[in-house]
Amino acid sequence: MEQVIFYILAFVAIVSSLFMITRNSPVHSALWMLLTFFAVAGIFVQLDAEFVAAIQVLVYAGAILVLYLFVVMLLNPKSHGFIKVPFRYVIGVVASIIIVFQVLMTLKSSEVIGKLGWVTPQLAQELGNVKMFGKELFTTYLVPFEIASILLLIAMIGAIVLAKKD
Amino acid sequence: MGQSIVSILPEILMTIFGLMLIVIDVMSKDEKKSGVGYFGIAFILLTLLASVPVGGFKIVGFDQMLVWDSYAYAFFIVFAIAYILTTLGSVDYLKANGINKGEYYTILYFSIIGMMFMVSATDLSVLYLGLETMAIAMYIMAGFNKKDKRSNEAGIKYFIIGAFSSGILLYGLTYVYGYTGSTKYSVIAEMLRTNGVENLNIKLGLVMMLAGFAFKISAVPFHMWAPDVYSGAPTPVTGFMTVAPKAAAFGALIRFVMVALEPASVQWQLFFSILAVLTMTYGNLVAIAQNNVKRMLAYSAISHAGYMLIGLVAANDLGYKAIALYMIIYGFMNIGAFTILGQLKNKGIIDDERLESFAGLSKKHPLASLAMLIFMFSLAGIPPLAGFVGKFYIFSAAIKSGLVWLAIVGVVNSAIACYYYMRVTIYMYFKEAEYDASIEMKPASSIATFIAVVFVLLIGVFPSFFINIVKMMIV
Amino acid sequence: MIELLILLAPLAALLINGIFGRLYIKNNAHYIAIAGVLVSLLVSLITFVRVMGGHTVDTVVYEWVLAGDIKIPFGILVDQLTAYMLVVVTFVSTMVHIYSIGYMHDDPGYWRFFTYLSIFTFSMLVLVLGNNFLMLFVGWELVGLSSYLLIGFWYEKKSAADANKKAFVVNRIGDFGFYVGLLLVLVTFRSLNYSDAFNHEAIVHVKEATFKVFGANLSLLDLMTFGLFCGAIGKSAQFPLHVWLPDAMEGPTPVSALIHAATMVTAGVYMVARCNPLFAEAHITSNIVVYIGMFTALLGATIGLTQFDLKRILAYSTVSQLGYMIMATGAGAYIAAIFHLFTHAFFKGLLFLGSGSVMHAMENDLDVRKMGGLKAKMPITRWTYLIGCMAISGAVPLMSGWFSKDEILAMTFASGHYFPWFVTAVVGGMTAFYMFRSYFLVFEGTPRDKHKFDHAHESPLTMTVPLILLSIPAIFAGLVFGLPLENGIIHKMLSHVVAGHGEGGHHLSHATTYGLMALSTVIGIIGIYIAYVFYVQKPDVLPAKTAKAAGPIYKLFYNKWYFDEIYQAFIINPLVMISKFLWKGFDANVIDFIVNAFGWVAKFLGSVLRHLQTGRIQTYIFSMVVGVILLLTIFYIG
Amino acid sequence: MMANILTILIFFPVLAAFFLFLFFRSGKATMWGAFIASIIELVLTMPLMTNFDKSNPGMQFVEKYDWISSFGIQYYVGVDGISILMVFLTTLLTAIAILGSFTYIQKRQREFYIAMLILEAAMVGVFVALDFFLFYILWEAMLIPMYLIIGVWGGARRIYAAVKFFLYTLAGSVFMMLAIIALYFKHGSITGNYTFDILAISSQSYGGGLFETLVFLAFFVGFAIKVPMFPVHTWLPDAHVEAPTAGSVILAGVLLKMGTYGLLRFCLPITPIASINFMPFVAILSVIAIIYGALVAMVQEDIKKLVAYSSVSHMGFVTLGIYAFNQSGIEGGILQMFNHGIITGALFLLIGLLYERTHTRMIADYGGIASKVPVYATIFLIFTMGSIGLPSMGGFIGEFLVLVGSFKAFSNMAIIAASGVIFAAVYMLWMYQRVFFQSYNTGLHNLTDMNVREVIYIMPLIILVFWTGIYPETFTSYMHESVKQLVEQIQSIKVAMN
Amino acid sequence: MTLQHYLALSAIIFGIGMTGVLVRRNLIVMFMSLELMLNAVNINLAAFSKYLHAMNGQVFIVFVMAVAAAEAAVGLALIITLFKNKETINADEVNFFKG
Repeated sequence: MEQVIFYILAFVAIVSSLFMITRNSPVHSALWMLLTFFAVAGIFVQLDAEFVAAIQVLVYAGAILVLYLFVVMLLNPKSHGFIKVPFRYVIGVVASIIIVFQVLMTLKSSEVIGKLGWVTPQLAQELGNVKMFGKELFTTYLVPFEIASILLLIAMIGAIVLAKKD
Repeated sequence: MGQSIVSILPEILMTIFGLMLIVIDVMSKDEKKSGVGYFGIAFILLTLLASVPVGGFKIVGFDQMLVWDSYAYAFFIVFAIAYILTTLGSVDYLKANGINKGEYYTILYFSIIGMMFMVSATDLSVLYLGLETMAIAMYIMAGFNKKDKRSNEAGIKYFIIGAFSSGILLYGLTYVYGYTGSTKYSVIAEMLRTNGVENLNIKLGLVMMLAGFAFKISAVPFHMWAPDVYSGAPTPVTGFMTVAPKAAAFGALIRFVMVALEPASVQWQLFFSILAVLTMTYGNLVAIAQNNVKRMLAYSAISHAGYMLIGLVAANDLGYKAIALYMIIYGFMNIGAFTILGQLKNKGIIDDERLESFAGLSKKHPLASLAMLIFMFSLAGIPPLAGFVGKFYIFSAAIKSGLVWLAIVGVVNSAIACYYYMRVTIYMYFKEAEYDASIEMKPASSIATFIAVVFVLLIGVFPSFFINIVKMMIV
Repeated sequence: MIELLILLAPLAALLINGIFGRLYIKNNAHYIAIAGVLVSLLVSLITFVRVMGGHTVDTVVYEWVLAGDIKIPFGILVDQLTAYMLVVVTFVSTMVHIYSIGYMHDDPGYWRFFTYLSIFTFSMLVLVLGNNFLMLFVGWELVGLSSYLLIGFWYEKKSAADANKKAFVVNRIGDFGFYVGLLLVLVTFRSLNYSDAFNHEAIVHVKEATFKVFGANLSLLDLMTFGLFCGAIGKSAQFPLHVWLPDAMEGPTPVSALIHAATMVTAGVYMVARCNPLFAEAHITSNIVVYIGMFTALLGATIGLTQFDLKRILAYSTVSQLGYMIMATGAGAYIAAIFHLFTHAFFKGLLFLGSGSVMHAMENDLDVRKMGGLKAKMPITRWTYLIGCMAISGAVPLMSGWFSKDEILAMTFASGHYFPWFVTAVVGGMTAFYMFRSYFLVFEGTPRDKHKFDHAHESPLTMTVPLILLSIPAIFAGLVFGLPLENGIIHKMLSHVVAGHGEGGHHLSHATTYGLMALSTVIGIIGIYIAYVFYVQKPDVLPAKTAKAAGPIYKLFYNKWYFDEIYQAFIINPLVMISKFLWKGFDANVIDFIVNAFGWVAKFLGSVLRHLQTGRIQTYIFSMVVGVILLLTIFYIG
Repeated sequence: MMANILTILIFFPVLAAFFLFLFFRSGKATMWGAFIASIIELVLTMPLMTNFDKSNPGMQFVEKYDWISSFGIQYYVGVDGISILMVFLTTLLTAIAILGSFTYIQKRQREFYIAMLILEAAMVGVFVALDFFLFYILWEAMLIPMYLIIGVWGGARRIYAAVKFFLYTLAGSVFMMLAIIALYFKHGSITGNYTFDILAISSQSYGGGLFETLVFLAFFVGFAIKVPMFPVHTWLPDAHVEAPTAGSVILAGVLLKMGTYGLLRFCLPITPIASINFMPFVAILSVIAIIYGALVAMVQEDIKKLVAYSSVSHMGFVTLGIYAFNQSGIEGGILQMFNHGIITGALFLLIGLLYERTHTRMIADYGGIASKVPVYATIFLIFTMGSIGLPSMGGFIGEFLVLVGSFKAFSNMAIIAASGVIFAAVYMLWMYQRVFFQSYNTGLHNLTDMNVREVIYIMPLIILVFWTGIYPETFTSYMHESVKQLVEQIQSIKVAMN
Repeated sequence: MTLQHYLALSAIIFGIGMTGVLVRRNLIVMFMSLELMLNAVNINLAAFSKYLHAMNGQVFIVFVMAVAAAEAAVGLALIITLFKNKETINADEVNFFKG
């Protein structure tokens, strides 16, 4: 049963992302991207990372996508479609395929060797994903959390400076 | 826990000062915006003094998340130098180009915090986030001059290619994390030592991550963005961008490579030696073909990244000390040169940074052209000046670890490099003035140039003080 | 140590004239110069007398060149040979100095001329007085310099400028051989002093040694002596390098008299005589020397026959007489050579000064065809010139030339060189012929150029007195020093210098000596008679007829055997072509091409790579992707 | 004062230059200031020469202070028999060059004289440096002022000449840097103490293997370019022709000697085995240089280029002497270096005088000027004869000792080299004839004879040229002991080798 | 479901994202493809986190999202300034700098 769900989600994710990059108008590709985000959220749930799935929907689908749509509406640019020159189009695709193939080559030998972490199945039931997530985030990964906040601060200042009309 | 706080004390201080800067910026009136810059300099000097590491100690914080030691401190000095000189250099530039905003200095300031995290990171997450903070700040700085379409193009190009490369870096990071089971350098190193390095997984992760880093230090196959971004960005920003982010990238890379990937040293030495040769040769050759001085200095920045890679490939302690020293010296030389370039106004028809606008400058502005001459010959690595000490250190590291062939390539390249550095002096001293180009050295930028010249001469003749700073570094 | 004074006097004169000449001394420079020469003449005579009494000097003035094991002093050696040379040099030099007062009377460079004369005298004395090979070489080159200066005295004339350069370069070629010989001496005897080089055991010890040069194993002594002899060829204008002497006539006549007759050219002979211990052992070189001497004598005489310029005739006669002396040294008759040098200096100096006064009279026109019948107008010059001709022809017994030349012929015959003896005997006849030809054409017969003849007048006293003074030794030198035959005063004195075996080697019975003498005298008289017939009885017919009859041979002799043209075609032109090729071809095209190529290649690569930077974002990202792909493949395989 | 005379000699010109830069505004004032400074420097070398102990082969007036202790780099200076003449030559020629360019340099006089003083400091420094790092810094630091002098005040093609000079020398010396670093580490690994001290490094033998050959080649390339030896000499004619008079005097008088000084101080003691192995190679190159230089000089149309090629030929003698590895060869080489400095320096000064008046260097434009300028002609003749190697002048003694030395080592080479004497006479006299003799070329107008100032600054050179010819012992006495020590060191290794 | 499946899926999505960046001329679509690549990375992180029985993978995802958000903000701000100057968001017209 679990495999069926995975294959459906995988299929949806791949097809929607393919449609996303091939649509002429940016609005359509934005909507297809929304579908991809939902598919990915589903996969997160399947990997029992529920909190992250929720964040995915909230942040990606909610915030970033809306921002894109907002900018697309603001600029309503003429759609340009694909690059005219077929040659650059083809080598672009071929290069990505090669990269994907090289990554897939590592699959045969990629079983997890590292020392397993502290998350045991019964601990997961008992604490629940979100509490474990909070425990990890605010103990070991406290410093990156602070850096992320500085990062967002800079992004804010920058966006204002660049976008504001003066 | 107490010890961990001390380990990020400098960063905390910087953040507090950063926030104060934002407040000052809001309060200051439009024409006194440069005050923000001067405050920034004061704050950074304060942090510099407050966090002096006594006797090369090592404070490991947050269960090996990051570490504050003389290594990180040395790079912090480089960032401080870059910040101070750029701020001084850009006060007049911003007024001249009508973009006299306080945020310029604030964002610059915050980018240094990102760099500090990068350099002191011993965990992949801190590394990645520090890297991204710096990157975001640099995207903004590159595109800062909204009205000038060149700065716009620089911003866009830097953003897209930067985001793409951080995507690749991240993808590699996941495989390194996945294969070793943890994001901590020490654990990664332990895993690599026990399980060996031949696994395809780790190779993929390693290549992808190092590719991401190679983008940051503009090594050749990943350098394409650098010339356009450096030529497009406002000149003081370019000066900053060629020094600070590159130093941070090298600092983080050295720590990551020497600590985390220490067992896989054969792999990454091969990786970087290929890159080093390509970067040096490409940077120098194309720089010869340029006749715009700013673009030429952009390519020279790429070639200098190549020289520093030699230090990295040497993979001994002398190597990374040499890189740190090289960065300090490079900071002075390069920002000094860009400050002067920034002040160049050309009433003639052509855009102001072409070689021809330098013609006959030594008659009108003897001091400015003397300073430019010193910077050019120091960049070329001619002895009495600091550039030579840097190169000398780097080549000693290479020869100490037996990489004589690489040293020879480096030496030949620095000989080729002399040609295009000399061309600037040819136009300045030997040719008659064609266009009425002029350099009005305003007080702030002349102080910056003066400091840079003094230090370039000082390090050239009495390098021992600066070598001692670098000597205590241990990764 | 009064001998040092001989050197210092001309040096002092040279410095005073040189430094103060232009501004202060100007036209009375001759007082200082003559004073200098007179002092050295007197001291030379004193030393000659003391040397006759057996007092020789070999002292070191100071250590000149010091380098590790090499110590070369600046030293003075005065022995019998030096004494003779001193007398010859100083006496003839004084005569020329006095003569020049008149000759150079109204010349703007008057003081410069006397400075150069003092330079020459000083350098010749250094050459003669030196006690080691290096001093000899120093004098050798300085004499070359002074001949350069003096030949090119009237430098406005292109021919004079070419002549002095030619003289210096040709001398330098000879000096190159001398240099190699010198180095060989230094390497074998570990010192350049005459005392070390000529002690008998050292030479015997080295007799068999060979020296590897460019792969060939030549006998050391022969190589060494041949090297030294090359120097002599250059300086004494022997066969291959004789071309410079006739051109040297461009200089003022006193110069030709002093340098190119009496003293400098004889330096080669002096050197060979001084190194007689070495040359005696080196048989191959001695043979070469004989044959070169013989051929030069023949060459000089044959060309001399056909010339019409009075000074050229005398120049070629000098070449021929030098050939005699060199042949004598080759045949081992060193004393005969020096004796001939001794006498030749006087009568050849006399002849040249005579021609100078003729030139003076004929407003510097030397073409013999325009002269004639001057005996009426210039009696002293005529008589002194006649004495000179008689002395040189060797046909008039008891004259100095007769003694010395016949002794050379006798010695050559005695030492078994029959063919050279025969050739030089014939050449003796030719010498007599062309000398008297010049006498008859100039002084006898009817004046051919009325206008010039009227202006001709006897030269002033300052010019005629030296002529008279010189004619005295020209007559009596042979008698005083030559009698009795083969062991006169000069023989006894010089036998100390010549290494032991001297004349003893090949003694001739008295009968053959007298027979040979008679034969050469007869040949000389025949030569004079033919000249008389040619140029007095039928001056207009015979010379032209024989010239036409001789045809190609005459043209060969007249054009100086085409040596100048040969050298120009086969040595100078190719050399210039090669160096032009080397400069334009190699230097500019090859090396500079490579050097510029580096710069060009870098620029080209730069401009090519520059186009990779297309400016489009996609290309940049694409290059990153390709970079990642390549590195992945390397790592997957590696 | 005597203890640190060398430091004074190095830093006095720099301080003077700095002082002039700050306080002297007008060109004229800087000119006289620079001249006085160079005279003081010359006077300062006198005590150095007189107090020099000729019997001690080792280094004298040694000063050693720590400079970069972490790397074992010291400020270590000292002078011995080999380098003392060169120091004197530098200070003498700079003083004369400065005096000589009073009328020659018209534009931007201030910068010119400051560059000259800095150049002088760097040159003196190179000859007395005993620490590799200090030596290399001064060796390359010298390039900048020289580059500027050629570039700013040079002739028509000055830019090409300046660039070619700079890059040519730099390409050579860049490999030298690697050799220095490699030596530093090798010496450190053998003896344990990491230092750049030249004497320590040269006292250590490096086994003659590939390492030593590579180090030797690196040094040799760097110095051969500077000498310049045959294949790498093409920068010299361009640099000489385009440089102003003072520039060519210093270039010919001192800069060329650094190459040969380098061979003596570095190649021979540090890599003796490789030097011995390469002896025939270098000898052949030197002989080619002699003949090639002379031949090419013969067909030059430009006087300065002719003298430049003659320098190639003279320096060929020096390298031949040095690589004869015997006392007379090396001493001849050093003396020839000294003489060449004086004679060629004087020749360039004289040509400069001519150029100042007629603004042309082409031989064809001249003819028969001896009648117009007799004093100039006589002095020019003296130095022409000196350059040919006429006895009673220094050139002859130098050449003689070199030929004696090389004759002992390789007789065939010496014979060919001796033939160079002929070509020397040919090209010099041919030039002299076409310029000074023959009929007066009416094209020349304001030809005036030498004035008093010009005679004054030529006079020391005339005195020296005769002094070295008549009594060379005053100069060769300095070097006997040092050269003997060097020769013994090499001979012992040579004996050990075979 | 084994780890390989998830890695394969993320690789494919990463490939598609890369193609999008390389191929599309519209800057905004390129941005979206960048976001897509970051999503692929997140899948990877989640997968490793699950099979390593550790939470640090998931924490990292959140950080990646924060970075993505920041990038989006700055990126779009840059696009707006570009649009104001050149009235175009076509990647090929952004080529003032060449050579």
